[in-house]
Amino acid sequence: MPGLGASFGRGAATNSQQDFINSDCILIMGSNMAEAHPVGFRWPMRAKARGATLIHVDPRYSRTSAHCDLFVGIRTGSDIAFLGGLIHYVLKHERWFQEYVLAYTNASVLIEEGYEDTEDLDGLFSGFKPEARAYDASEGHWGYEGSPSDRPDDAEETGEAAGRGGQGIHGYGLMGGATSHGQPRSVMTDAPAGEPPRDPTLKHPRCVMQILRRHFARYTPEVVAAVCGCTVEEFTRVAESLCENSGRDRTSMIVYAVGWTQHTTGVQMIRAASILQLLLGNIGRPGGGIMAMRGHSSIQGSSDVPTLYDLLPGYLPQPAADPGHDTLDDYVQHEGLPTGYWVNLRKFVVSLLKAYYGDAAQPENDFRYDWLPRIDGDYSQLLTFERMSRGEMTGYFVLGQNPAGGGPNAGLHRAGLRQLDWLVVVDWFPTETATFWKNDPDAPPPDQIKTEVFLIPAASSSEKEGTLTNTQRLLQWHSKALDPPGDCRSDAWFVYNLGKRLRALYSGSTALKDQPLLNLTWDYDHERPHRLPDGSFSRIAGEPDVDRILQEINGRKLDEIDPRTGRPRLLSGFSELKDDGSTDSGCWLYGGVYPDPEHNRAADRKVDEGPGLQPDWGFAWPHNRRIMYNRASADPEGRPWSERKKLIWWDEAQRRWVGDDEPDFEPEKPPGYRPAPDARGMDAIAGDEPFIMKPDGIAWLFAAGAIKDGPLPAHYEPVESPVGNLIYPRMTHSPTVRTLRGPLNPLAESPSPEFPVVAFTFRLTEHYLSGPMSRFNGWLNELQPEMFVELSPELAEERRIQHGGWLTVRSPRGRIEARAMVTRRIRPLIVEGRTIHQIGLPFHWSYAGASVGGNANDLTSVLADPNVSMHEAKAFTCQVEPGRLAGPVARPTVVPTAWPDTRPIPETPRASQPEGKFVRSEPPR
Amino acid sequence: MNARELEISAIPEPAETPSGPVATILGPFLPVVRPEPRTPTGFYTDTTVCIGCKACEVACKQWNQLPSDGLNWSGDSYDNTQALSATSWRHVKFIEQFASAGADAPSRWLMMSDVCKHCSAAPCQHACPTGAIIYNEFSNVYIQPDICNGCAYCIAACPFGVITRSDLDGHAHKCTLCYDRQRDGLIPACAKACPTASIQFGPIDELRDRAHRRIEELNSRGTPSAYLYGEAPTATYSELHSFYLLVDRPSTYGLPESPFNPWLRMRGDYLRSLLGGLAAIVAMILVWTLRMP
Amino acid sequence: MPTCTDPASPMNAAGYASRRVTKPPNWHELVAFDMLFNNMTTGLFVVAAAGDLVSRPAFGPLTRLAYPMALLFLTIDLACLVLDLGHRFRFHHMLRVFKPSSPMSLGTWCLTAYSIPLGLLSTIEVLEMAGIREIPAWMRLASITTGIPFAMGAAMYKGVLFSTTSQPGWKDSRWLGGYLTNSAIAIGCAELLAIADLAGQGPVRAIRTSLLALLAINLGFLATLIVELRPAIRTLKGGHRLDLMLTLGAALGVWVPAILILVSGTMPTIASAIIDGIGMVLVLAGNFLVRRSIVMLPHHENDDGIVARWDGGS
Amino acid sequence: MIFELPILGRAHWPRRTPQPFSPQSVARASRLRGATVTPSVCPYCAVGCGQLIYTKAGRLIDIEGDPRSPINEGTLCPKGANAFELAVNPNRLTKVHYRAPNSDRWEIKDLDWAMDQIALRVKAAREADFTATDPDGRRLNSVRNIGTLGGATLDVEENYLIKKLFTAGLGVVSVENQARI
Repeated sequence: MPGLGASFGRGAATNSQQDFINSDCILIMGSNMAEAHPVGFRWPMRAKARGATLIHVDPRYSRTSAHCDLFVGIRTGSDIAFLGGLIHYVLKHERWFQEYVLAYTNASVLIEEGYEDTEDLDGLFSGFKPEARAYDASEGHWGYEGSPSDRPDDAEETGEAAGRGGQGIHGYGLMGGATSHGQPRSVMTDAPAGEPPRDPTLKHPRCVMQILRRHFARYTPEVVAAVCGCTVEEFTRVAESLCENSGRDRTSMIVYAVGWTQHTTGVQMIRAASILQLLLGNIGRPGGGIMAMRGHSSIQGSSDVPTLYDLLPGYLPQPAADPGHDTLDDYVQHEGLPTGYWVNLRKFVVSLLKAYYGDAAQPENDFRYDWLPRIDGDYSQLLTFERMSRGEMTGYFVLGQNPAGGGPNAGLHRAGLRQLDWLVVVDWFPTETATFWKNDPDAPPPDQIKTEVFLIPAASSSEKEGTLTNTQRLLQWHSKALDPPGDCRSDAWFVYNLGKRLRALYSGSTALKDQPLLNLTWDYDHERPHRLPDGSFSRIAGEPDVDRILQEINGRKLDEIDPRTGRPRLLSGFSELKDDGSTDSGCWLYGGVYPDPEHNRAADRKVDEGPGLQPDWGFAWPHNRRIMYNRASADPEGRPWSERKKLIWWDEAQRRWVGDDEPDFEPEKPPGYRPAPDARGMDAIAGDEPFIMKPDGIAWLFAAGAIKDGPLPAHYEPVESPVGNLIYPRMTHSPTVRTLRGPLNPLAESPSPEFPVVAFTFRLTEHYLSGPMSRFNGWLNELQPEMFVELSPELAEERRIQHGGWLTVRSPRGRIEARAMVTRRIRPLIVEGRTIHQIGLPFHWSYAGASVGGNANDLTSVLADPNVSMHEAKAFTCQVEPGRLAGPVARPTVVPTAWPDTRPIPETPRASQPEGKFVRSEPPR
Repeated sequence: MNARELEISAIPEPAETPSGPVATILGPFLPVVRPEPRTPTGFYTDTTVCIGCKACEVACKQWNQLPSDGLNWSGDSYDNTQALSATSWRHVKFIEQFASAGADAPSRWLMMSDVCKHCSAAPCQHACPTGAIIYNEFSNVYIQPDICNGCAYCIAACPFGVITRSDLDGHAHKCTLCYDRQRDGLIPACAKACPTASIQFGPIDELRDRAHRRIEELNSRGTPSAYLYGEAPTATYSELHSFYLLVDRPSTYGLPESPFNPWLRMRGDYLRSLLGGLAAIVAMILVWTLRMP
Repeated sequence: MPTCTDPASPMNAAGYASRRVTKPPNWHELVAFDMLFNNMTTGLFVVAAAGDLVSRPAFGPLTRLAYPMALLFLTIDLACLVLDLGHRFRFHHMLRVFKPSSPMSLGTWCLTAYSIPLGLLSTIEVLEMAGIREIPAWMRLASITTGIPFAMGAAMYKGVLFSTTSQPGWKDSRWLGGYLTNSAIAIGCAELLAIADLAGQGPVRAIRTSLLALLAINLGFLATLIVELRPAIRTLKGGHRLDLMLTLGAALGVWVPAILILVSGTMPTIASAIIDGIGMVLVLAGNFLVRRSIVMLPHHENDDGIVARWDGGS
Repeated sequence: MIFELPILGRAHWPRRTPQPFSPQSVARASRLRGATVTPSVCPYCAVGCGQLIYTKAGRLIDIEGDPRSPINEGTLCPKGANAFELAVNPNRLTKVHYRAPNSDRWEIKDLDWAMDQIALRVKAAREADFTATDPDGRRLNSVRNIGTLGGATLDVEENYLIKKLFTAGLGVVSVENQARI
């Protein structure tokens, strides 16, 4: 999450869900927490019971709004205007946390001469390259004064840099934030004399605080009301609640989810929230921070240990085809930072290469760094399917995902699948993706679809063991309860055995290109027969020993053998990593999860009394720190800001940081420590600089070159919007967004009368994503059995739509039919004096399953935001009409079944059988 | 820390009860050792914290292995369950109260998880002619599935419309308050699942105290409309062992404004019934004795 | 699905207020027949027994036929009861408990108890018709006297069972039990009249007159009942149809027979017998109509078109 | 036989009398007795609720919240409560389904056969597309005509294997999942 990464240093939720309870005010925005994360929502509810104020800012009155003290309805996509307004309010009324901001943020840092703001350039920042639709941060002088980029002789490579930005090569994950251009990452901030020039008085016109004040001057309450469609009163009440509940004694928390991320400006929305929380002094403190509520059981894990094209494990960028990434040294010089924790980059990469290539990776051959594939373009899902639809892909694997149903502009995704030679789907049910050739009502007949499909039955989570990393960075191990039925296999089994077969196919090859595969360390067999919890032996042959994989991820001291296992000793944490090849680690970030052959910390289930942080339940990265940047919970001198909000503090007697949480800081570095001018690495981080992942140890109000679409958030309209940009009239939508035009992805960019209605998608509690895990299940289907669309009575009347009747929704990409849920929970908004209608579409239905219906994602578009290639499902335009669609309608593809299983429970007397399996003792009357 | 869930597996299952035609016919008539009465338990449902997630409905169906009722979209806010039934023992209700645009009345979306009220004096129990409906040792109203013969009198008797008869086996079914779980010291599936503690289970007296404290809290925090439904007996009805905290009229939630126990009138009706008969007999005999030769 | 009458407020702020809270028990014709045959058997027995007690010589020839008929009706009634159960093979569970708090339990026990003297009497009569005469008189007397209270109980409980529920209409009808028991006797009397006509002997005129009296009284009870049911009927969709049924039942079951019987009194035996027969059939038909209307009342939709889903099965 | 006489009690309705328990009611107990319990984590959203999985004779009999978990403390949402039906579901696939090109039906295939076929397809595609350097002579070592999608619903270890095999081993660059930020 570059928004958080650029601001604080790590792209993940800062606090834990249980920590909501310590909050005094919770702003839920871009999230429908009660419906999407009901169990997580128990914690805000607890906080509310303890007197906290809950605020929901959202386009739609949802089950979340029903339980908030304050609900403000805004137009979807206007979030930055609202947040910008809050920042403006905090600055204008001087409500910001002075000591905190001065000490822990770059408010006082001076920015290069020549930086120009959206104020100066009518909605553009300096450094924009129109031909590439991208910024060059260096040319734009976004850097710190005195940094290399400030020195003219360093201004090479910029053309190609912008090019890369345009191609959308991200490397965003590197948690200091994205490299926005081809120059070394340190170029923007690396001050020659250690500390960059500052002005503690915050008066200097080029200091960040002054730039901030100028930048957000436009975001007055009146403008906010006009853009968002709320009232000035509603806005000020939100602002006041946040200000009243922030400071030494009180903390506020901000919650977001895909309601923010699924926008072309999503990253900047998160940046805006970060700036606000920093100004209010809410980061690194109990009950504060920014909670990203993520959607999948291990979506955090799949970013940490990524299956992402531009990332290697631990947020190391996938090498790109650039001089900057040519050799290992280039890579380290280019991506590492001389100051702060990223000085250890080389240790991380080398240990990863050792984990990948084992003995083949040696110092003399650069640890086979050259074997890693280089990326020369954007290979993200959206771009890949776009290429697929043009017939440029041969084969594709889909494991536990459903692009044909859930992909943005799902029609394009299905068109892509039809162009493949072969497709492998590993799943539990015949999903849309597996049956696109058969059940898609919009598709040509099967005999015109060439794709060969392998559908491999997968094991359910109860039938395999492994680690899931939840939304609060918590690694939790789940054990295998029983064997999967029939030929069902875990995805680990599938990948492991596919690997074995491929290595066999290639064995003996001397071709250079095959050496990476042949030298891959690929031995995870169980040493002893695998026992199930009930004592019986597993019947599955070839199942990998998942513990061994997690141990490889944890890291090992290769030159020390553990007598108990006869294998290399496991590392106790990432601090033990070396860059000489004597250690390996599949993901440095997870170091310490498996410190001992006997102790898998992810499997820890120890609970101490009281709420607390529960450090012995699972394992939170980094190094079991539950609240990140917690050094900021104490003042610069190391004393808690207040008794009420104490977390960790400096104990002079013990000469170390103590408290309830694992310090996210060097445990013995005293608050008074000051680095020498030429200090490097962690030595360059002072004792009062809590953000150790940042080169300067402080949080970034102003993102000096870490984000591609500007150092500060600016409001742009969604690509499809019925209104213009009221704040920067010359810039309707983000100048850096990549619109992938094509016959399959038409857009209604400029406001058009053909598509006057604003639409957004949302999640229901009763269903899950595109439905593979819910629409095959009777107990969930009956709770929400049909696709519907929520619209206001006003729109219904205007379009002659009956509540409960049928309506059709048409966007430039497609049309669907649905039942009309006419409800006052959706209200028309007055923007620019015009009435703007919004409709909400649950995105759970499509054509496969026991309950089928119109697919909201047939309407959404493929767009790519410049930082992470994120699409824009939360704001697009459409037309709404009464009645049904002509042509074929989807029918259920499986028989809805009343009972999952009608057999009696084994080894259980009649008296203890469940009562619901009614037995018919005579013919029904 | 309650880890009863982990200890439970150590307990052996009880012996199988006798089966076969003889046992089926005579079993219900055999004398049994009745369990000793235990502390009365029940539900306290705080509707002000219900997030309408329906976890209770699914948890109930999962634990009791109840069938799903098929796909019927009601259009009635998010309530597609529509009613308690033999196969839906929990029912989450949704009430959208929104003023028309412009009008500045408070907007709210009420949610409530409904269930059998487990009346301490239950009409269904009075009605049951077979003794299938009993107050079990926890003072919960329990329909014994091996006894019920589907006469449906309990359905007619229930003032809350809780009980229905299933087409599948012809018996009446309703919430058992997870009798089987309580026997093993586990709390009912719905109460356990409820993420926001809207459904609370426990000794009925404790629940009442908790509810009263909650009412005071809400009243002091600007919700004067909050009150308890069914926690105390009225002139016409007993207290409920599943009572509710509401903020609107009972009828808004589909509850009778003032439930009435029909048994209050039974004896009078018997008298009138007798009167009707006697009137006829007397008249008849009178005529005969007058008109007989 | 609630239809959206006012497009501006699809969801009624009054929430579920318009819904009927209670669920109908899904009792239909079988139950109506059960009510009728219950009255036919108990009524006939009580009337016959009364006759025997008043004057065995006068009524003897009639009761001889009456008891076996009553037994037949009882069997049909029991069949209805069993067939109406959700789980018929468990009818015997009714005898698992004796539970006066449950009219149904009490009624079942009364019917069972009543069946014994009735069975005994019928056997005695059949045996005597077969020419076996040694049965001592005290046996008949004992059976009759023990039979009457149980027969009365069996006749009385039905109405109480319905009025002791939470169903609309039923719960408001305080005189339902009174009406049913009363009409049981009237029905019994009508049956006895028919028997008398068939047998061509016995105090026909006396019975005819008593039937007239009974119909008159019964009308009073029926009127009270209809008044009690009215408010509930008004809330029903198509409530007027129920109203019509009830009035029709009153007419067929009381008025017309009364007139017929008045007429038949002035006629020669054969004709009067036929008219009496028609009268009795009408009494039964009318009473069935009334009973059916009562049973169906809570199963009608509410006026707002929302009917509580009564069955979640399948 | 049990007599339940209506003695007038509190508020005029029948008072409790000894209740007619049936033999089965007396023996009633939970099906969890004697079951094997396994700690697990909910497979749905990212809240990470602890679950307990109960099995008997190799069959799944119940899944409910883990009361010890500091995140959910035994509670679950409707999806979590439904986790049982994910594993025990008549609509679930237990055999390999294969669709030949342009065919209109599934064929049931043997798992080994399918794995071999897939491996062959991967090799063929890789042979056809592996690119050591691009026209400008920049090193690529990449395969771009194959890709994988998915991971956010899989275990961390599975993600690790996918990236390791496909990217580090085969040189496939389009390895993606649901996670964008």
